[in-house]
Amino acid sequence: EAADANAPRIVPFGLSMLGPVLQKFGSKEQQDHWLPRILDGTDWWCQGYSEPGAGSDLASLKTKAVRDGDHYIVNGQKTWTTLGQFANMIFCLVRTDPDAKQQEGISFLLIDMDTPGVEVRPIILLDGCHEVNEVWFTDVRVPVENLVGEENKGWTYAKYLLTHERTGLGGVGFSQAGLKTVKRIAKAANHNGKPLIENPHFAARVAQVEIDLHAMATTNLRIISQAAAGEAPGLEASMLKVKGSIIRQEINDLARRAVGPYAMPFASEAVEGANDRIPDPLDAGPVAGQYFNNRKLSIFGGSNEIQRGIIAKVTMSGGGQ
Amino acid sequence: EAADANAPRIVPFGLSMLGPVLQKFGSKEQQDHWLPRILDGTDWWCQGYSEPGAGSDLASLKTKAVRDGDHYIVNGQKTWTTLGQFANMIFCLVRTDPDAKQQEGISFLLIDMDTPGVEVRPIILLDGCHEVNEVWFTDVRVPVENLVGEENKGWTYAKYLLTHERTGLGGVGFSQAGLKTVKRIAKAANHNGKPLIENPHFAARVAQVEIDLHAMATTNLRIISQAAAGEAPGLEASMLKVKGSIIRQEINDLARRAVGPYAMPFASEAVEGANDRIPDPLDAGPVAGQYFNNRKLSIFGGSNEIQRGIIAKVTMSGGGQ
Amino acid sequence: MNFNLTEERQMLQDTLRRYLREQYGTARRNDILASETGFSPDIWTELAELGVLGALFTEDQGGFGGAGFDIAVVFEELGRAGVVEPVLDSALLGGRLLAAAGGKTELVEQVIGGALHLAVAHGEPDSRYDLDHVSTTASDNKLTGRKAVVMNAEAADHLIVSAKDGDGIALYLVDKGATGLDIQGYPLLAGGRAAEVTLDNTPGEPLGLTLTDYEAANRLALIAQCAEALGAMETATALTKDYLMTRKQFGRPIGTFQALAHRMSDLLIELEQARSAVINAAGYIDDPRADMHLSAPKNLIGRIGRLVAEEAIQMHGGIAMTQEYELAHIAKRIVMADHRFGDTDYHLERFIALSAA
Amino acid sequence: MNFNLTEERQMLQDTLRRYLREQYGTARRNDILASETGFSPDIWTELAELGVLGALFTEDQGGFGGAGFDIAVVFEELGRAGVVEPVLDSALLGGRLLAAAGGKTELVEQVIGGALHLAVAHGEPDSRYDLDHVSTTASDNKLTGRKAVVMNAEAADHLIVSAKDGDGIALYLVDKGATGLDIQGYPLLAGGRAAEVTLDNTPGEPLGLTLTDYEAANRLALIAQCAEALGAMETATALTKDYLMTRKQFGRPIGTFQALAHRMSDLLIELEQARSAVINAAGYIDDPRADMHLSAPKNLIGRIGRLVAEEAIQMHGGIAMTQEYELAHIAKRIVMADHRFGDTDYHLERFIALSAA
Repeated sequence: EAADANAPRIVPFGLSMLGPVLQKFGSKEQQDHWLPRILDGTDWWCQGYSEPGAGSDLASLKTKAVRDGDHYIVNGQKTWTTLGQFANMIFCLVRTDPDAKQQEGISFLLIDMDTPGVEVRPIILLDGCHEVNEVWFTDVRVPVENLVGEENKGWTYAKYLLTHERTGLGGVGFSQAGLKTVKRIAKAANHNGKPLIENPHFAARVAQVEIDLHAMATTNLRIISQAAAGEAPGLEASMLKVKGSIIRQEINDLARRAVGPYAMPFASEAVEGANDRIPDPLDAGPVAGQYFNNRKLSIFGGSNEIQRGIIAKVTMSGGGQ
Repeated sequence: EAADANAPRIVPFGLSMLGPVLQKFGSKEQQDHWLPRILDGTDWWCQGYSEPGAGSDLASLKTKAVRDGDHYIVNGQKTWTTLGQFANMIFCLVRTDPDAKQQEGISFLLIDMDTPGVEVRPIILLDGCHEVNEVWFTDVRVPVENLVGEENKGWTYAKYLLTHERTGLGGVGFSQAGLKTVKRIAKAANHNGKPLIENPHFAARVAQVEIDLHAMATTNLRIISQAAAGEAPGLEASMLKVKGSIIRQEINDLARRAVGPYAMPFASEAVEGANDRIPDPLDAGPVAGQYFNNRKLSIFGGSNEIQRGIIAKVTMSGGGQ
Repeated sequence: MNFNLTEERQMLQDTLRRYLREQYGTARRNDILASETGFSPDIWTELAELGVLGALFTEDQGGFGGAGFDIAVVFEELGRAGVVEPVLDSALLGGRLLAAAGGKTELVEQVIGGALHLAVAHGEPDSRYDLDHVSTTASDNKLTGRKAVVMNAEAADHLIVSAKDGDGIALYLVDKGATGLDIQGYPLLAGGRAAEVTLDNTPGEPLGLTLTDYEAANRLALIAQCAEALGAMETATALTKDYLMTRKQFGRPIGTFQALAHRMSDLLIELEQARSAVINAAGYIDDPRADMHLSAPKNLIGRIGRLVAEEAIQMHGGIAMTQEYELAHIAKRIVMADHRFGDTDYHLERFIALSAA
Repeated sequence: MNFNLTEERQMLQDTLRRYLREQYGTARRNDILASETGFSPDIWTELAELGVLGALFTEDQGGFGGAGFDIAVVFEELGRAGVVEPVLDSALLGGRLLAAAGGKTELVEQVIGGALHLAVAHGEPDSRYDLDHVSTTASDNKLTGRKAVVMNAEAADHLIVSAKDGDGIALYLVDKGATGLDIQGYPLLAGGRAAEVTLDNTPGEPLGLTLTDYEAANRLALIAQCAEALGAMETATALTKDYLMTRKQFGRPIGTFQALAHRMSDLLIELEQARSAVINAAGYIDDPRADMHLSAPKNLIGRIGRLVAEEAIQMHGGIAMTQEYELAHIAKRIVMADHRFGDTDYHLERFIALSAA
């Protein structure tokens, strides 16, 4: 089930995340230089948002960039950097004004990962995959022309990027592919001498999530048509992120259940080719690993709790805390 | 389904609520006078805790009692007084020290409802039943010997009483009776030409709540055996209140579903005898009315949110807000 | 699928919403609930004058709408205001069956004009939600049997009654005054009235309609019921949101407590799901797999409806338990919607069967 | 039913809990997870010396326990520490089957002493959770077939293998060195190792045990699996509680945010339900309706287990996603417990069937 395995080619960081920010806030030079390289795949971008101890609270970030002539000197640490081990570029939120209060004094920097002082350390996730990393910065010199927009205005660009990320994270396509896989497995799996898919309890689980997905796919289209009409997806994006993650995680849970005892073997790389290493006659792949791996969907990119807080804040004054 | 219809005889106020308080905090005279009358049914007690606008926040109550010689003069209003229209006595929380902060300065008074100045006004609940009331006090003179325990220490007695109320509100017996009814209805009801009970989706709902109830019945026994061993049920009582209400409400929901279209007719008194007035061949009684009526289980007597706050506070410091 | 209403539908929505906001407040509605008839003839006439009933019929039928989205727009607004007048049963279900019968142009005109009331007597005491379970018999156009929970039966000038005619099921038009027709009426928990209808050799006029025609009308009813529940859920969430922002506890608006704030957010998320479900219902009505695409929304709205009704009451606390508070009625409309045209489980099963097919 | 442990069981619990707290910390356990064998022979020997294995057998069998509550006490502690050593499969399931066979006193003694390892090869590639689905055949005590996900197969000195003998199912003792026996081992996601076992005309010694005997041993395994999951859930909730109290966000411990506080409370409520479920499982083991009373807890713990594992991870956030953090392993133990001896749905169905009977 490559569609749900976070295969490198579909990592949205460059195309769907940095792209829109450069188009809206980048300089003409930045757009001319970076956008083509994103499209032709010259650059592989990763994201430097989260920091240790900051959790979903991006505004409290500590990585600082100090202006030194025509460079910034960057020191600090980022974490949960997805597939950073493959990337050659990273876009980072850095603190350029230590005295400004929380969400101000943050800037948006583009950093070449081959610069001296950049170190990538792997984080092994609970399913055994090396998918995310820590990225350490020690006196990393970044040319000032890599600053996106104005200094200390990075938070604005970050928020804009996050709404786009969230829309992406509805993951309708992943869910549809995942559901297909679940049905394939459940047709092949035996349950009391019949195909599992004919078991009313399992069929009910599948049907309910399929019905949820039907509706969310329409919500998704509505938001896209709004976006097409120029409205920036805000509230709806948060809603889509929450519901989308719940649906995908439910589908991962169904796949795990469908496989039965063969969900137990350990596949060391959930990302690809694991099937060979699993003695599963259903050829389901590392479904249990994916179930655990995709718990991240409700945690990373602004946890579902953060999203619920945003929804409450926007709809009710001060409903966030 | 009288067991789940809050029939007067099972209202726990006198026996399981006031009784324990008098035994623990009442004077010898109060015990000798009131306890026998509770047991032989001479007195019908109702509860004067909640006040308009106070919600589950008992500590903010406003009804005040001012000492005047050997009497208290009581002024104020209570609400959600269950079956107050039948009661001749009410035990009340009243504020005796207006200057004390929230939970102090509250006293526990026993008030004869025939005293001049006591007025009972009905509240019709959403299922159309007259089950709860407002009780108004205007210059009501209450003899000081009706003060339970010490003046301004009422909050302690109230908390003690509430834990006992909650243990009662686990309602295992109600749930068991309710589940029996659900099964009876579902055996009689047709679904696609078969008894509804044989429908796997409905059977699954019934089985899951039955399994939950099996477990909660054991939790209930554990708490009772602790109480028998002298430990006051605190945390466990709150847990039982929350889980017990959820289970009872789920069972009410199942009964409503089981009846199908015949859940729609309106029975003007959910408390008794409604069956005659409903053209339901399943003889299910006012199940939809009970479904709505029992939403109160998670609201009155300290809402489930209050209970969750208590559980969090006790287990984590300051986890309540 | 178009997500923006056409100009006409937008106008219809605005007009109806404004009218109901001004004329159908809680007090007025509670008077109607307490009334003998269970609904207001004045409101009925005004709904007809506003063109609300006409919007439920195609131009060929003498109306100026009749598509899935017309029906959805009307019933979402009716649901928002908790309207108890029998628009669904008398005008939509009854009227569209008459229109399908053909040759009843005059009667349909009267329905659209608000002058004529209908009731559809199909379900029976033991049929529950099964559409093909009919024991009432017809011989020489004389009907005998019992019909269960027939909406609007007492007020109806004519009843449309289903009966076994040989091995098939056929629909008959029965006059209110027909011999052997007995109507035992009673009020409904969520407002309006229904009746147990017994027919004893009662004469009926064959409409030339079969179960297939009934199923077609039933699809329209499913759209309407889903949209009405959506409208009611919008009111329930709006009431709850306002309450959380105004009601104070421990010195703060209770909406500032994170637990309630997050639960409110979940309701808003599910409300969007319900809105999309209604769009799907209205949009797929002419699809070859329409039944599957109608079972999905009915199931989803059944699940979301319960959540919204229960959470709205819970987050309000005691006040929502009182009969005269707006939410009490709205919550009953939402939950009772699950008891019409097949409930959550019925449509889950149907969806499973149809999506496997 | 007694809710307070006997003095002996209290001692066993205290000893085992203290030992695991001191000897089975996260670091040590993660080393064991990464090891070739997938478990620690030293830990195994020490568990035997502590009498943990003996507690799983009755006095007649050479142990000093063996009742439902003895098993529950042991596995709750093993679950609390996330122990991956194959106590359930090698000692309890394998050992109790040998003991039931009779005439194997010496082997059982070695199991209790920690000197002998067993594996039970019953499930097959397409049997999923069905106990009576066996295609492996036996003729003249020669076994041929494939067994799926056989726990501890590589380390086992003997395998207990089920096979179709004519029309009945019988159990055989197979030596690790037997001809035609092939063992393809692999690690498991939640720790420990299993293997695909193929037998080709492999000699086995008939144990005189049938499917009925296997079902009896399977009941003990169900108690053990439920208790182990309970212990793991206790650790998951404890870790989460501590994390909520220490971790700060927006300048406050995140446990002071009401949404998380209330969700934590719900976990604690469900944990009490799970505790009661394990008491029921252990208490009803000799009841004529034991199977129904074992399906109930397995279903409940399957449901609660998923909730606890997912909520514990969610409330922790990113850190719980990292392999070396204690909760990651504990959560895997909880969720994977649902894949043994029948999952949530399997036991829901069995409960429905048995409670209707």
